[in-house]
Amino acid sequence: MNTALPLSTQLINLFAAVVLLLAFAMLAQRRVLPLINLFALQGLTLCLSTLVVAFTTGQAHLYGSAALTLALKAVLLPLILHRLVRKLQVKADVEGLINVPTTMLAGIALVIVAFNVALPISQLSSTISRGTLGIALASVMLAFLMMIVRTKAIPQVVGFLAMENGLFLAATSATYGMPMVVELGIALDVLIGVIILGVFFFQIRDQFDSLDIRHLENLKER
Amino acid sequence: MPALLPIDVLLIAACAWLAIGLAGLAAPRNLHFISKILFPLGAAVGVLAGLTSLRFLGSGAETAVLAIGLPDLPFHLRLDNLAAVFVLLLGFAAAGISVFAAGYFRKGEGAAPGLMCLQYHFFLASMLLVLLADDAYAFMVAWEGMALSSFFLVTTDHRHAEIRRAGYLYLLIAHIGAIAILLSFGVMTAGSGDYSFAGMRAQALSPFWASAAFLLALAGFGAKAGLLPVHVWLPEAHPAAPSPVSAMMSGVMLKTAIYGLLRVSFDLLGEPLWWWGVVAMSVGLATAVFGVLYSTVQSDMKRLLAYSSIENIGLLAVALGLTLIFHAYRMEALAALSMTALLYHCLAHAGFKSLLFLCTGSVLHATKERSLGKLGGLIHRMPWVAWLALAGVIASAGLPPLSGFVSEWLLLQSFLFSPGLPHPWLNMVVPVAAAVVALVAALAGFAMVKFYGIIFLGQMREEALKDAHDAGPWERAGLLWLAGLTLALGVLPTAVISVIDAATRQLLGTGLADKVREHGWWLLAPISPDRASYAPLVFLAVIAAAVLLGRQLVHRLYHGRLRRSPAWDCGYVFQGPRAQDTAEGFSQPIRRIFEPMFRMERHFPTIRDEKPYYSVKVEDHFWHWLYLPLARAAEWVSRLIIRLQGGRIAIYLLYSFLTLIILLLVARP
Amino acid sequence: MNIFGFLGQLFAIALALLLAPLLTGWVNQCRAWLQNRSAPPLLQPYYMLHKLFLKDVVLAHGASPLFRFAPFVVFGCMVLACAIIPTLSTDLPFAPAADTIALVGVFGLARIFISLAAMDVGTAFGTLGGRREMLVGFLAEPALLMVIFTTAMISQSTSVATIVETLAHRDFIIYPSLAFAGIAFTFVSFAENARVPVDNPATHLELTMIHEAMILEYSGRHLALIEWAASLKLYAYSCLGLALFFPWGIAEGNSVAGLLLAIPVLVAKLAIGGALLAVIETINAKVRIFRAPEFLGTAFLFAVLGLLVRLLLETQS
Amino acid sequence: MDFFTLTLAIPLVSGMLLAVAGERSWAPNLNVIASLGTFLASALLTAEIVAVGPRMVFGEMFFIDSLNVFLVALTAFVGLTTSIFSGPYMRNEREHGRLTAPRLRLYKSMFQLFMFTMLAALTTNNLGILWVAMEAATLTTVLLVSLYRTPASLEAAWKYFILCGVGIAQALFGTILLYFAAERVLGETGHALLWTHLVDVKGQLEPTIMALAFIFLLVGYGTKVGLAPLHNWLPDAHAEGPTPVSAVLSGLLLNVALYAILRVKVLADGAIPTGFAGNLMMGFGLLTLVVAAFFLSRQKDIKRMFAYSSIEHMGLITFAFGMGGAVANFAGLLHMTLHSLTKSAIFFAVGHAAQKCGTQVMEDIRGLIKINPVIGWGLMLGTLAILGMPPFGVFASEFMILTHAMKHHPWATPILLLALGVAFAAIFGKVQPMVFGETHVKRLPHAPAITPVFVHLALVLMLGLWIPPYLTRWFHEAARMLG
Repeated sequence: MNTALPLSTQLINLFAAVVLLLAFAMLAQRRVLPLINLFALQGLTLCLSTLVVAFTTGQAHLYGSAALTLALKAVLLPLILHRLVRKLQVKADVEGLINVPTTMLAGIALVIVAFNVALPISQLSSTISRGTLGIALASVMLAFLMMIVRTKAIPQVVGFLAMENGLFLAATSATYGMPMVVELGIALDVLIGVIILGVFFFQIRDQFDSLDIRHLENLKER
Repeated sequence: MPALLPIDVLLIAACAWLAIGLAGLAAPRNLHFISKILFPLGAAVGVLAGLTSLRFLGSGAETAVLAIGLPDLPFHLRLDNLAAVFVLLLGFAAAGISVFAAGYFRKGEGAAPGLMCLQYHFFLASMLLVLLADDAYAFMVAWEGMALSSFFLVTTDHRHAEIRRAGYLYLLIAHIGAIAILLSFGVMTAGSGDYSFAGMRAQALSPFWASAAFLLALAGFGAKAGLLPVHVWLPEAHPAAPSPVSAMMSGVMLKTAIYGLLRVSFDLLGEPLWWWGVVAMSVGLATAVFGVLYSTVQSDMKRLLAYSSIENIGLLAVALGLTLIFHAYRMEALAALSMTALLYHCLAHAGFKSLLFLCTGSVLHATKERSLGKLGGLIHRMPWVAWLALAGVIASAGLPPLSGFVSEWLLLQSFLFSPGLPHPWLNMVVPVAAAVVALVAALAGFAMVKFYGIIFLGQMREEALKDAHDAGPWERAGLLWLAGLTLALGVLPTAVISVIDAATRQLLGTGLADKVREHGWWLLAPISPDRASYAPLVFLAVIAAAVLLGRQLVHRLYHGRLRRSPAWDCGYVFQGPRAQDTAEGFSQPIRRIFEPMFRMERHFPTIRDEKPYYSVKVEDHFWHWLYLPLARAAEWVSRLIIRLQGGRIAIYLLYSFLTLIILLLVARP
Repeated sequence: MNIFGFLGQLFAIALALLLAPLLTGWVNQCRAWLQNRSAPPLLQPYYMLHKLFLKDVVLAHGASPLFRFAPFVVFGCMVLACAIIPTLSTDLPFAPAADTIALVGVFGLARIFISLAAMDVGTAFGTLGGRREMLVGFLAEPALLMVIFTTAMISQSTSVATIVETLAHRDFIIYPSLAFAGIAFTFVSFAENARVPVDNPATHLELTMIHEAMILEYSGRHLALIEWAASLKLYAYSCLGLALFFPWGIAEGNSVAGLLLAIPVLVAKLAIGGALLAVIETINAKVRIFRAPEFLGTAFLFAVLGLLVRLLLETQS
Repeated sequence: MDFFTLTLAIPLVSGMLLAVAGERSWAPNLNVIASLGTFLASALLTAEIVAVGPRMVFGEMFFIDSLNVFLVALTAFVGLTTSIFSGPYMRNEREHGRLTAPRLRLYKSMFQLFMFTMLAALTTNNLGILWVAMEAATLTTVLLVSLYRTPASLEAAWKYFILCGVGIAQALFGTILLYFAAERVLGETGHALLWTHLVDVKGQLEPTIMALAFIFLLVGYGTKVGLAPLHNWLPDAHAEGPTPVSAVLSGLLLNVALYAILRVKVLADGAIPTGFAGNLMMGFGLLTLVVAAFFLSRQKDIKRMFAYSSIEHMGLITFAFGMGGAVANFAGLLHMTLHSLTKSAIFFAVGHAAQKCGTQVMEDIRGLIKINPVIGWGLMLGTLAILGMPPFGVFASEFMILTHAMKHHPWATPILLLALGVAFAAIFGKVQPMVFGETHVKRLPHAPAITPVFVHLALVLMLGLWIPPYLTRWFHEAARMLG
């Protein structure tokens, strides 16, 4: 397409690209606290992107979504995670199962897959942000990959939450967001989920003296 | 009030059995009530069922539909002549066995008597329902109910690990067989969705699917009957079960499998193909030879009988195969002959095998011993059981003038016609199969001599046997009833054939009865007296006359003096019980001649042994050739598959991830 | 069944009872001659039976009623067998009672009883004899049945009388299958009658005995009956063989003339048969017990060959 | 107040009440009474629906139709029996010192909330809310799985949480795609996630998007159903959680997850007429069945084994629904019902057995029939029922599934046969020595509540011989709706 895109679309695409970039950054990040910060940054970008969409299309409930995203994903969850890290005295570095370059290569392959899968759908979409659906799917998959390769509990949870971010991006990009009641429900679930996870971290640390999930490999078939 | 139809009476009988069983559960510990009231009542119901089917035989089919079952498939019941023959068998055998059981169960043995009573009568009722069922669902429910109740009966004495193992093996094979039967029914519906037997009859299957249905049925029913190679449960389950249950299983339950095969191959499938008969016959021959060989080398009396049951089932399958071959070539008169042999053998085997199993029950009760190596000389202590067992032994060895011989005679007669088959291979090979049947019959004699001689004759191999007591009145009554049936089946073949002929006519369109009745009630001449004839009564009379006359003459002309002294034995000094052949010793010639057929572990004494001993253990090749490899293969696969559950969460996530990606890439609408 | 036929039947039985020991005596005599021994008198078996009947029965302590009952049953079985095998005439009222297959059954019944009786006292040799007898029995029976199948297929009947009528009184046809069957039958009858390659009627060497081992404990009239039954069995087998393979001379009806003619023919045939038996017994050695399966296996093979020859060559017409 | 509101309100309110006051002496009774109330309300609701037909509640937020009404009743019923069972069971656990009072409070409260989430998931008309309720069901049970706070239970709960969380995230993506597809047809009316509206326009939904959406939803909810190879959380969670939780997880949660898939399948089938969704489900079903069957043969832990058996049956049900058509759907629904009843009965019996013997290791459990014949027979009959032995009802549904497969997909029958045979050999071979044989074990402080086991088994038996006509009608209606 050679025709110049409107500014809003360009902005949205830019933010989407930033989200993807941040997803890669999280995949590569070895330390816990920067990882959480990256996550917060991703939430912020998401919020900005949603704001742009809301502003451009005039969908009122998207402002609500944006606010919710900001509050939950950029502020509340990172704060909780920070507190947890401090309280649990997690060691700073994060070990991966596979080394970072390999992970990145796999990530690139995933992006290609995601773009191709999303292509037929985004062509059907009429929203201004339709091009970002592929990016949303890619960031979901990258978050998934991150969950697979991380061996510590907290990064795994961050991956889980990043996945939620990708889903949110998908929702805004494809359909201008879900109905409000659903959004609220999802947000509530995520929040409760993180709280329960927090409880879990303490229980796990009490039992294993560590948050390394490689301790959690005893239940298996022999 | 309209008169009760036979099918109604039979339904009432089934309900009565269930009610009797439940009544037993109401007072589970009251042995007297259960054994002296409920079991005889059950026997009476059995007689009722037998008489009803006797009255019914020869009339047209009756049907009934019950209000239970699947929503679109209520239980269809149907009483026709084929079913009636087997109901007759069930009712009369059950009568004898129940009466015996009334005297058999004691306090403190295995499960609570009430529970036994429930399981036993549930077993009877489900067998009756198997015979009456007229749709796939009702049949399967009754069939599996039969398996289940007999499984619980087999594991009555579940404290022993080997009994539990036997029960497990039994139920497993029964269940897999049941699935095969279910699939066979599935094929026979041919996609019409009509699971009633009437619906299956209406289908015209292509030869491929008909063959599939037949083979599935052969496998499924064969698993229940104990055909090779799915026979392995049988020699385990029969010894494990209490004797009346073994008698019921061997005498009646195995026949329900034969019934099922007949129902499928002659009634539901329509026209058979000739090679089905060849398959059935080959399997049957292999089974018969295998069964009889293993029965001769057993040293546990109930295992011996169990293998002998396998042999008889093999013979039944041979008869089935022969009938199928004749029927496929539309030689209906000959098919009727071998079909009669088949049905006759079902009845005969039900009589004599139940009788023998019950006798082992009495022996077991009197001696607490199942191993042949520890029995002997019981004819002195248990004359009733011993003499009645002799009838069973002679019938089981297929000797005149008792029941087993009639069916074997009929079978051999039908074999004699096989050269007339229009197929160039069959007419050569099938007659030779008759030789195998003869070998089986002769070997059965060997096994039976061993069984009887070692248990009842000779010197007592253990001191404790001196305290053995004869069977009680209930047990005697049961044994007498079955021995009477065996005798009646032996000497009144014409009458019996007239009764069962209705079933033959139903399946083949022609029967033997008219021809048989032509020559008087005492002479059995299925084709013509010139061709072949057998008159067991004359036979018996001549022998009896010779015996009596001989005795009288000798006593009259000479004298009847008699005195006792120690045995001579060529002047051999040591004449203790251990000088006799052991059970293993008796079968040594068989083991030696048929060595490749057995898997033997032998230990020979050497000169350096401090305590020299000889031992031999005979095992089934099939375990090592078929079952263990199968079990190992399953274990190998499961060892492979459980790696899926390696405990590492990252790997689990990876599965999920890969599943998603693969589906996204591959799955297209 | 007319009275005349009945009388003829009784006569045949009586003849069998009389002739059977004589046949045994004749075989023994021939054998003695062939072996350069001085022969016992021809009537020796009768003296023997008489002597045994006179003697007291000495019964072992452990013997059960079955032990005393068995000799009579065995004897009765043999009488029945002799009654249904056509010796003089094919018109036997008892013949429909049992065809050839039933005849095999009769022999089986006798065998089972004598084996059980052998096991009854519970001695080492008794059980040994019992199991060996059953061993020989189960090997011989299929072969015998195959022989019978061959002849039955020729005559379309298993009734002995019909077989004889077909073979003797219709058009003379050469049946190659019968040659095979005949050889097989000879083998089988040697084994069944405790004759030399398989058993030795004269031996009392413990470990080689079969038949003798079984009857060690018998004495007096019981022994006499068993011996008599044994000669009857030999007689029955001989007559069966003659009836199946050399049926000529057996009367078809019950005319007195026919019967009178049949007796000398029968006696002559038996005499020749007995002499041949003695010859074969003399020129052969007794084989080890576990060679018996080979011997009888050969018999079975011949019988099956006979059957196949019958199916292949003789059913073309 | 209408029965529907009651059905949802009672567990929600009582759950909150128990969260604050769960340590009082009347708390266990409240748990039972609340469950009873829920069950009664749902039964009356059912009666009402039978009388007047499907209806909407709260605008179009909730709806009751022939498919979910019987699942609601079933859920409430199993919830009731489980709460009855858990009374003495939990008391025994407490006396053994394995649980403390605060944890019991957590248990009761979470149990009721779990019931609420499931009932909400079943009755909601909004596929988004369905997703929220499913996630909430995970959240309420995850703490129940780790109730014992043992290393193993924590590990199980962690895996449960992460795997189901990830799975459900994929389901959300699927839901978004579905919404996207729907919006193109229905416009931005806010009805685009309402199933009743979607089903009216299912033929117009874009097939490409629907295919992708269905894949995401199948993988997502399939994780909760326990389809192989997404099942890995299931045996761990079942084995390590308290037995009442295993019973409801196995008997109810799996059903609800499958229910969610079914709702979506109806839409996917409407959009893609090639049978795409059905084929996928059949594939997953067969794979699950086979994998679970082979897993079964190497189990040592009794609860783990029955967890795999649940996977196996879920595979079978998925296969049945995958085949589609009136008979297979009917059989699938029947099998769902029967599996719930039977499996929860088995878990009740297993719970008592394990408590009596003080172990879940099967080799150490012996002679149950001696210790307590009722438990022994309960376990034996339950096992036979779940293995598809007539006259128990599971056989009826397996009969229909097998014969239907024989008719329409004969290639699948050998696989089914193999799996069922292997499963039978494995389960029965392990249960038999536990029930029978000798033992020396002492009695428990509190008598077990064994009535639920036999009530369930009696129902299963009845359904094998006679299915009440109104139930048949329901199933038929639901099967027709599923297409």
